[in-house]
Amino acid sequence: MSNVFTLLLVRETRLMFRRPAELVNPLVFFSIVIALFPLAVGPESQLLQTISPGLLWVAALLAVLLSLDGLFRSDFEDGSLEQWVVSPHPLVVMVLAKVLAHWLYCGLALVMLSPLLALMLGLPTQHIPTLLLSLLLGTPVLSLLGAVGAALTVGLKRGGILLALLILPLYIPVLILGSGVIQAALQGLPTTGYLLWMASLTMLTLTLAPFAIAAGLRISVAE
Amino acid sequence: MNWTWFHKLGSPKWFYEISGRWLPWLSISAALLILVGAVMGLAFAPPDYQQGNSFRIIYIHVPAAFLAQSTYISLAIAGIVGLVWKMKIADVAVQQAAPIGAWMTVIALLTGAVWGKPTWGAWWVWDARLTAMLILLFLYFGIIALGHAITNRDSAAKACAILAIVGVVNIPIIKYSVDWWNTLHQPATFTITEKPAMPMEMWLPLLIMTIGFYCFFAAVLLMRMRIEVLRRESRTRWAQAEVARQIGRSA
Amino acid sequence: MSFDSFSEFLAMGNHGVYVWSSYGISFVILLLNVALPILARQRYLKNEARRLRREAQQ
Amino acid sequence: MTEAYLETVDLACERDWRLLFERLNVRVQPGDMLQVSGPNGSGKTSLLRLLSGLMHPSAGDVLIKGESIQQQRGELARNLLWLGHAAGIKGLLTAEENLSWLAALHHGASREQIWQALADVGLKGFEDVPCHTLSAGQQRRVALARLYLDAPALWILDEPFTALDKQAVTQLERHLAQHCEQGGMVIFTTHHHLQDRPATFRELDLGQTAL
Repeated sequence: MSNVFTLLLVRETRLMFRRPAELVNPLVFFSIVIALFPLAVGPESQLLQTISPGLLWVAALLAVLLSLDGLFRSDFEDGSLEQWVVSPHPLVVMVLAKVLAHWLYCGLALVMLSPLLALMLGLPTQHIPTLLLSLLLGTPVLSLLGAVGAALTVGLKRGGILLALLILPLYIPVLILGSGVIQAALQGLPTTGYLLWMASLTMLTLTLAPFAIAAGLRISVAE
Repeated sequence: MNWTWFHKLGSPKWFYEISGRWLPWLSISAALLILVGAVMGLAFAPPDYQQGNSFRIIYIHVPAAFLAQSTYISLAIAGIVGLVWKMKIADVAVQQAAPIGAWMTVIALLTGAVWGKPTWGAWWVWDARLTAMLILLFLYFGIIALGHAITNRDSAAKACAILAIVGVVNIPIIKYSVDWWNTLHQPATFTITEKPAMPMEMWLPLLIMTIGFYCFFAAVLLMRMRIEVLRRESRTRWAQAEVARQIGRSA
Repeated sequence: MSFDSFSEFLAMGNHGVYVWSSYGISFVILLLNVALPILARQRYLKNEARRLRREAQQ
Repeated sequence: MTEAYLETVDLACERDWRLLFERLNVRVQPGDMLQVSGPNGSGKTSLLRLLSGLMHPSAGDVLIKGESIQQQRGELARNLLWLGHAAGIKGLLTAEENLSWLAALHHGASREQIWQALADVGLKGFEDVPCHTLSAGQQRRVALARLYLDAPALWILDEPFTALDKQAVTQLERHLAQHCEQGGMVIFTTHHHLQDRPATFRELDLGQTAL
């Protein structure tokens, strides 16, 4: 069982690194969206600093969302999903490996890039750890919840916009908590409590979402 | 406990018959309750000491908001019933209840906005309750859009059920986070619907309206479900006979 | 009765526009919710009648 | 009559408001080979997907060892090898990587076994070539190489002969027949006329049972 988990993780890693362009795309998108805002609202450093937490979070969220459409699509089209569903191994475990791979190569990569962009927006250096922590706790939720939507829409021809419609409302709590934590830090308020809230949200999603993803995949495969 | 009624309820034919008997009663009580509630609320309830007469909007806003939320929860419950017990009627209910819930959310949002104008001086204020309502509307849109996008009706019902369940788990989290967000950004504004103890003349119309809205929901849901059941069962003899009877009556 | 005259009732103490418009919008939406299924039913029955006629001709 | 391994009871399948077939009763016992035939759109693929538990019947049931497929998911999964239209081959992975993952979904296979299976389907020397550079027929062979590994008993194959050349078709026919002679079961669809038929061969024509 755990064997299948690691094997799938290895397989996903191989696939990712044989298409390095797709690995970079969300990161480039993330940077471009961030760069758009100073261009749109003006380079005033005070304003940029105030909106930087929200900006970073919205951009990260959109970058994850964009990468999610392809999460199960190729596996659906080439018949891999059918093989997973009929195999004797639990689908939940495979789903978990798949989402973990997505998070490692999309979510975690975004987290690593975020300090650079935060500094460009003028977020004070002492708040970078809070930013990192909030993204680190929040991006797994983005991957997991997004995978539920991706699983439900994988069989549809134009699933992309629908996926956004399904998932974005569900992203609201993590967006509020994630950017709110950084804003609280900027206002000099304590953040530990909210980070703990985020951690419990992540744990809750981690325990429940895989079952919803697996059920969604079964439905999409049966379609 | 005797479970036969539960399985009987799953039979489309039985549902069609029994719902036909309930429908007139539900419709009449919905119409009466809403009418009486509206008249009492508009004409007989005393004006609010702070907001004056604009508070009378509460008699639509609150029942609609209530119904909007409980409809979403009932979507998830019907979804679980459909997924676990494979009950076809529950599948039908999930997809037919969603648009009604969305309309109720629209009513709550519109009346909230109109109410906001005399109260806060703006049509839209990012108040915690209104924001949570707006998110609820988006959740409804998601379910409706997913149901329309999937052509296979069994898959569509199951997919909507899963989305509704995920959404229902999310609702308390959304509520909590929106409340927190509100205090973080604009501490302690007073919310329109939070009232100190209301006198009886004030809350009685509210109670009547709320029950009326629930009856209304039940009646409209049954109407919608009956059409869908006829459509889905169009291969069975009873549905064909029923359609023939209806055509004969309208001709 | 909390109003002395009908004109006062309509005015709602300067809040008439808001109260009456929100009641109006809401009732329109409620009626729409009743009308939609009725129309859908008639459309379905009409389609079925047409189909039955077509099949009878064959 | 002995108990069938796999059996359908009044099975019906409806797709997009269209009834493909109904009241279908089929029994498959160890050693059986069943060819499902019929015109396009008669529900061949749907039937195979119903039998492998990928789809749910509109009415009726599929029984595994006399019990509903819903209760027998584990039993079926352990004994089923399913090859769909798309067989789960990733173009970016090599033949060996593809095969070892697909094998791991069941019992797993050693490197030697995988190389042997690839040699059996005539892909010796292509083990470490990314599959997207292979021809359609060769890709099909990678998928079919699973049948040469330590495979489960029940094979459900959707159009296994597509894109194969004459020699490969003959070889696959022989292999399927052998599997049945050893007590395995094969259910498959094809438009191709089978030359090598075991004694237990049967054909189910959905074109006739359909409405």
